[in-house]
Amino acid sequence: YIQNQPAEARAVQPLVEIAALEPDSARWGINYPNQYDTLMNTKTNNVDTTYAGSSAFSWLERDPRQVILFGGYPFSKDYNDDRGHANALDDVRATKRLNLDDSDPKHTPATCYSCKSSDNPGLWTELGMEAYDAMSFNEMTPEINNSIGCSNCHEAETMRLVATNPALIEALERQGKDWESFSRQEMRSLVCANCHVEYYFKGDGKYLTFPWDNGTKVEEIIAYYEEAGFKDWAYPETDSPMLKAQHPEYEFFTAGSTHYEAGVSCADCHMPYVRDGAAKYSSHDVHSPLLNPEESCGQCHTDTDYVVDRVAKIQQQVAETKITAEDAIIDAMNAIKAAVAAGDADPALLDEAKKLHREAQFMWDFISAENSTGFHNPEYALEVLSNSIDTARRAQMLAAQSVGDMDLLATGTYYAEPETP
Amino acid sequence: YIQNQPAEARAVQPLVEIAALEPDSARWGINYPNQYDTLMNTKTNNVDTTYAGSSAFSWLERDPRQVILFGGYPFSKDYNDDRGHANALDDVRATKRLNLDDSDPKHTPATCYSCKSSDNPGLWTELGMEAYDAMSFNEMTPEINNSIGCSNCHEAETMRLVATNPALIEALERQGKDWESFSRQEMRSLVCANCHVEYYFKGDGKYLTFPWDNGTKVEEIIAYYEEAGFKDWAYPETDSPMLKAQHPEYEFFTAGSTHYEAGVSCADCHMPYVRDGAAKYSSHDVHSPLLNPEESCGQCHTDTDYVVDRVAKIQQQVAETKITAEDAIIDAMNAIKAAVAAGDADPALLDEAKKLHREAQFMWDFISAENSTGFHNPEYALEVLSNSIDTARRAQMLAAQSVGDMDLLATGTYYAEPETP
Amino acid sequence: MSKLPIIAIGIAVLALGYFALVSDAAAYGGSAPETCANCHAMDSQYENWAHGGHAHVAKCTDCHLPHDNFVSYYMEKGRQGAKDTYAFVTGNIPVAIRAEEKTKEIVQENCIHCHEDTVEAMLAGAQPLDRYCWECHRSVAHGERGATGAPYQDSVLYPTK
Ligand code: HEC
Ligand code: HEC
Ligand code: HEC
Ligand code: HEC
Ligand code: HEC
Ligand code: HEC
Ligand code: HEC
Ligand code: HEC
Ligand code: HEC
Ligand code: HEC
Ligand code: HEC
Ligand code: HEC
Ligand code: HEC
Ligand code: HEC
Ligand SMILES: [Ca+2]
Ligand SMILES: [Ca+2]
Repeated sequence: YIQNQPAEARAVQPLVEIAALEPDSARWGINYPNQYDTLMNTKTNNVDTTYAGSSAFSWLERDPRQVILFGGYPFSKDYNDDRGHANALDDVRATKRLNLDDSDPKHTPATCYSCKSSDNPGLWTELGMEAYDAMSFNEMTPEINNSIGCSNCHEAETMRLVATNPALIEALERQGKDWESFSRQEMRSLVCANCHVEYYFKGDGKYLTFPWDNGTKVEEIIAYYEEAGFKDWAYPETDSPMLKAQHPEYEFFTAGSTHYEAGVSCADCHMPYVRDGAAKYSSHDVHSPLLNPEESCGQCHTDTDYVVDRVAKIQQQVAETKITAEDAIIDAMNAIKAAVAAGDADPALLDEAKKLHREAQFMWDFISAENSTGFHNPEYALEVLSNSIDTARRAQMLAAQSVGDMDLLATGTYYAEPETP
Repeated sequence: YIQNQPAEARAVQPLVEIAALEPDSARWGINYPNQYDTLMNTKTNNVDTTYAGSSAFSWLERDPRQVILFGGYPFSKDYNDDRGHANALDDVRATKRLNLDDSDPKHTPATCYSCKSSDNPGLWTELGMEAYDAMSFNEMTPEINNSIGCSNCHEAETMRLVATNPALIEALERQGKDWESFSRQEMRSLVCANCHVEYYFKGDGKYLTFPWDNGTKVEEIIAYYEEAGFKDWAYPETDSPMLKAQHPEYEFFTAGSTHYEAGVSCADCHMPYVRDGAAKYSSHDVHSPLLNPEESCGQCHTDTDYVVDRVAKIQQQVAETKITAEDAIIDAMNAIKAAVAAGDADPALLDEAKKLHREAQFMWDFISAENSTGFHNPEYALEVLSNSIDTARRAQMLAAQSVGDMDLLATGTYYAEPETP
Repeated sequence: MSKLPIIAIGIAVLALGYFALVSDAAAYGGSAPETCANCHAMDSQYENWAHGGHAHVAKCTDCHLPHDNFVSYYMEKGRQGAKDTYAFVTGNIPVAIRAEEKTKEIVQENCIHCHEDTVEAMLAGAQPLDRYCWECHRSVAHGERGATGAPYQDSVLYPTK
């Protein structure tokens, strides 16, 4: 109505008390129905955008170069686009990347559940993360009943945003940072860093670890893995010690992007305020902002057509440069394969070539696995891809030198450019 | 509601009548003292910024790689940063790039005065541009008495902004465009395109021409030169048909940059409004906006510290990626030199290598000769540099293949990174 | 046939009278910014205006209504008021409220009206001024980033460091 209502009438009265670390979002939803309902929308979202969106389309079909690039690693078998938070549990259980044979020493650990469920904060408190990660995926399955929910981001008593993932808290501690001292606006990005970050499983205990000790820039992460002597897998036929980058949204966005430097947070774009009658609340229907730019970007940019066009332009530039990098890396990889097959390569040169292949691919993957096709930090995306291209070409030249074979300098265009819908 | 004064009371009365194409800015200055005084400031400006500013520091000293890259061409002898508009005439006469020996068929033509003087609009009308360009620099010298001034940008009778350079008018015509139909905001960038564009001297008549027939993107300009069979010079020892890019600010800025797409013009940043008492006028003291960000960026961006930091960040990313490209191009050039010296290179492969060298260097130079160190269009700068790097490396590999010599795959870091003040 | 319009008008007058009574309509004839802010839909514009540079010199109506004469002022006030009220009562509130072209033209006239002294050189150009003042002066009207959909405390970006 037209008459203004007294402010007190708008304050929310909690209807039920929510236990600490309550895994069941439906219970929180009694007090906060708008937030709960919008979180539930993430279950059925299915609309795609040019480069992303909410269906689980296959990246391997869209860009078959990636089958080559991830050769010998589970990502070459099954790699889909992400879906909404309410599907996290279904999707982790369904992926063909899992190895559920617990007698195989390479079976999937429980660690893979770390970012998929609101049961985790409770389980981590109960078991400790070390014991959690020491279990197998299979063993953990009965304990996990809820997809991502309120307890992954909020403290029940105060509803404030919290770091819930021990790997995040520990990584910050090693950097000398205490999340408790972060401002509210910083927390509006930090809660996403519970999950949207590069990670690895440390040691035999598969202990979930964020490789941030040297910093969160791509070269600092490479240096970390180098010092740790870590590899995700060995590339078949070449035995190159490869690294897989995974959803480094937080690292990439905070690496001096326009929006980050302007003080914008993940939630500003992905959880914009929406209106329900008189109340404004944060939409918990987290998905691509290109599906609702008026709500998302419109909070700050009055001309939404303009900003949406800019995203399209930036993503196209990044997507094309990504393909240039992929072709260069495949050329390098082919050269290294041939050099290894030759059998008489100069070992120093060949090892250096493999090392550069590892680095070039991680740089490319950092941009590729990051889910915004460059938009979160356009200049950084293109700077890293330039370095990836140069590094890949230098790897190729070293491989050729290691056996003195000119044929290894062949360049190719593998597949047509990916088609976008 | 605050009452305003009747408009008639304040209209500006011209004191003197200005003849059409009047070359002497001081006469215009009688009517428009603010604009004239600020234009005159460009004479004495001397403050530098990190990557630019108003002193004529030497690029060849700052980054000696460029001496190698421009080997055999006058730009390897003398290449300074630009200064303010009032110095244009002094600077063109002083540069060691001139060849004032009119008996040498390669002497400098009058065309080099085209963008340096307010005498030109009158001379072009009188002689026609064909006759103008057919003269030598020496022959033209007595006709040229004024540096850049009002008649280069304004029509005396109406004071509206106009395209004065016939090369611009003709290039637009060939694209099917008529500048007379441009809006006022478009003209606030188009007047700069009288000069701040890539150009070449067509044919023996040294006819000033903008290579825009295929479009103004870097690859479209390369295609134009390819079709025209044009080269600026032949690289010594290799005979590669090289191209020199020159101040393509207009092409680069309009290639889909953030600011261009948002409707911002060159004058918005380089000629911000300043106040004289109550009234505001356009500052004609054109220079780096980093010297007066409050005036320049401040009306659109309230947080000037933030935007100035962004410029620093973007320029650093572009400057570093430029060096990666320069090293790659020098590697390629060295390889081609060695292949030529070997004497028995496969001609098809070697020619292809030279062609790629030409392209890689033009792409790099397009970004390097553009005077904003990438800021006018950051993503485009980095996209073009990525392609330059890949192309240079492919040129190097082809050169090695053409003679089957592994030593040509050597990579180097030439000089330390340039130091910035 | 002839009575229909009279009945319609009668009903309309009655409805309007009732409406005026329950809605404290007299206020809506005035020019107090608080009246605009009565609609929570206008909250963020109000708050951003109140924190902006013009709060002490220009009210909503100074910018948003034409001032060339008394008639056009009230004609436009009625038109806009009816439009806003209709949208509000029917709950047809757009996600992000945006000024219409017509609104922008009215506002532009008003900027020029107050600042004619300052902008005479801009207006004197041989080509017409083809942009809105707030394409450069983005913060004058409604805060740091122009009008925004977010509540004030969330639209002003928090310092991160
Ligand atoms: C300035 C706005 C903005 C900010 C801030 C922002 N994003 Fe995004 N995000 C986008 C846009 C635009 C896309 C591209 C969506 C597309 O391609 O459909 C995107 C894409 C994504 C995607 C993939 C979406 C999909 O449809 O699959 C994820 C995941 C994501 N962002 C997470 C984050 C995280 C985590 C942060 C903070 C570290 C963040 N974003 C910060 C605007 C933003
Ligand atoms: C508890 C872990 C976790 C947290 C916390 C988290 N995410 Fe996610 N997010 C995921 C997982 C897992 C997926 C993929 C789910 C799937 O594909 O089934 C995902 C998917 C997404 C998507 C893709 C949705 C789509 O429709 O394609 C976006 C966008 C996104 N997250 C943004 C965010 C933002 C922004 C935040 C912080 C406000 C955040 N996430 C916090 C784990 C998390
Ligand atoms: C540090 C948090 C984290 C850990 C640990 C983690 N994930 Fe994820 N996972 C995410 C996020 C965030 C997304 C959504 C972004 C994306 O898909 O890139 C996601 C998406 C997924 C998806 C859906 C998209 C796809 O790739 O097909 C699957 C399946 C998945 N993860 C499986 C796994 C498996 C298996 C493991 C263990 C090897 C694992 N996750 C470990 C955070 C994590
Ligand atoms: C992916 C992380 C994430 C999850 C999961 C999540 N929230 Fe939130 N929530 C946020 C963020 C970010 C904010 C904004 C906080 C702020 O601005 O201080 C927020 C804000 C809120 C608020 C404050 C009012 C508002 O809308 O801004 C409430 C209440 C809330 N959430 C309830 C819930 C409930 C109930 C659930 C589960 C149904 C839930 N949240 C799940 C991240 C999350
Ligand atoms: C909370 C405020 C806020 C939100 C929400 C926001 N932006 Fe921005 N955006 C900014 C600021 C601040 C800048 C920096 C430039 C400036 O000062 O105007 C910016 C700059 C930009 C730029 C220019 C940068 C470039 O790299 O070209 C684009 C494009 C852009 N935003 C698009 C978007 C899109 C798309 C969304 C929604 C997905 C969005 N923004 C959401 C505040 C925001
Ligand atoms: C959005 C603001 C903006 C716009 C629009 C813009 N510039 Fe610039 N320009 C800059 C900045 C910032 C620099 C970098 C100055 C520095 O490094 O000191 C620059 C640098 C330059 C320089 C070198 C200055 C020096 O100190 O040597 C020239 C020449 C130039 N611009 C011309 C143009 C032309 C011509 C256009 C239009 C085609 C244009 N600019 C559009 C902001 C702008
Ligand atoms: C008549 C040709 C011409 C026109 C028109 C022209 N310029 Fe220039 N500009 C030059 C020349 C020549 C120089 C270098 C003078 C020198 O170094 O002595 C220059 C120098 C500059 C510089 C460097 C100043 C410094 O202090 O380093 C900037 C910035 C610039 N121009 C911007 C612009 C902008 C913006 C426009 C349009 C509003 C414009 N120019 C129009 C020819 C022109
Ligand atoms: C189409 C217009 C145009 C033509 C033709 C032109 N210039 Fe310039 N010149 C410029 C502009 C614009 C600048 C300032 C931007 C820059 O230096 O990159 C400039 C700058 C210069 C400078 C000062 C900076 C430096 O490079 O040392 C010299 C000297 C100069 N020109 C000489 C010449 C000579 C010699 C020729 C003929 C070969 C010539 N110009 C032809 C537009 C032109
Ligand atoms: C480098 C190009 C250039 C030169 C040289 C130049 N002007 Fe301008 N002038 C402009 C631009 C751009 C504008 C802005 C026009 C607009 O907004 O429509 C302008 C605007 C003006 C205006 C309109 C009022 C204002 O300040 O905005 C006057 C008067 C004027 N110039 C006088 C002169 C005089 C006198 C000279 C010589 C002393 C001169 N100009 C030299 C580019 C130039
Ligand atoms: C191209 C950008 C641009 C446009 C368009 C523009 N302005 Fe300005 N305006 C400026 C700049 C820059 C200044 C700062 C002058 C100064 O303070 O030195 C300014 C100053 C002013 C001032 C004086 C501010 C003070 O601090 O006293 C007023 C008033 C003003 N403008 C009103 C307007 C109006 C009204 C319009 C529309 C007719 C308009 N402007 C359009 C750029 C612009
Ligand atoms: C006439 C208005 C105007 C002027 C003048 C202007 N800008 Fe902008 N700027 C914009 C707009 C519009 C955007 C796009 C983002 C948005 O909508 O806020 C933008 C975006 C930006 C961005 C984000 C883009 C990116 O690539 O990160 C930066 C940085 C920026 N401006 C810096 C500057 C600097 C520095 C100056 C002065 C040299 C300047 N701007 C002058 C209007 C302007
Ligand atoms: C100084 C002049 C000025 C004053 C005072 C002013 N406005 Fe505005 N208003 C504007 C301008 C300019 C725009 C257009 C902004 C745009 O298009 O980006 C606008 C836009 C709006 C919009 C549409 C939102 C949008 O972003 O387009 C609303 C609603 C609005 N004003 C309401 C109000 C209310 C309510 C008040 C008083 C509390 C008020 N205005 C006071 C100048 C003003
Ligand atoms: C009855 C509640 C209400 C009141 C009181 C109200 N508004 Fe609005 N206003 C709205 C709604 C709802 C919209 C969105 C309508 C739309 O854009 O379709 C709106 C839209 C606007 C717009 C943007 C659309 C346009 O017409 O350009 C402006 C500007 C505006 N209002 C100004 C004002 C001013 C000024 C006042 C006070 C004199 C005011 N409003 C009082 C509810 C109200
Ligand atoms: C009712 C008369 C009035 C209207 C309408 C008006 N202004 Fe003003 N404006 C003023 C006065 C008076 C000042 C001086 C305020 C002060 O000194 O505190 C001012 C100050 C300014 C300033 C300098 C201070 C600042 O906030 O940056 C600018 C710029 C400006 N106005 C632009 C505009 C624009 C643009 C519009 C239209 C959207 C507009 N004005 C509408 C009366 C008005
Ligand atoms: Ca997705
Ligand atoms: Ca300079």
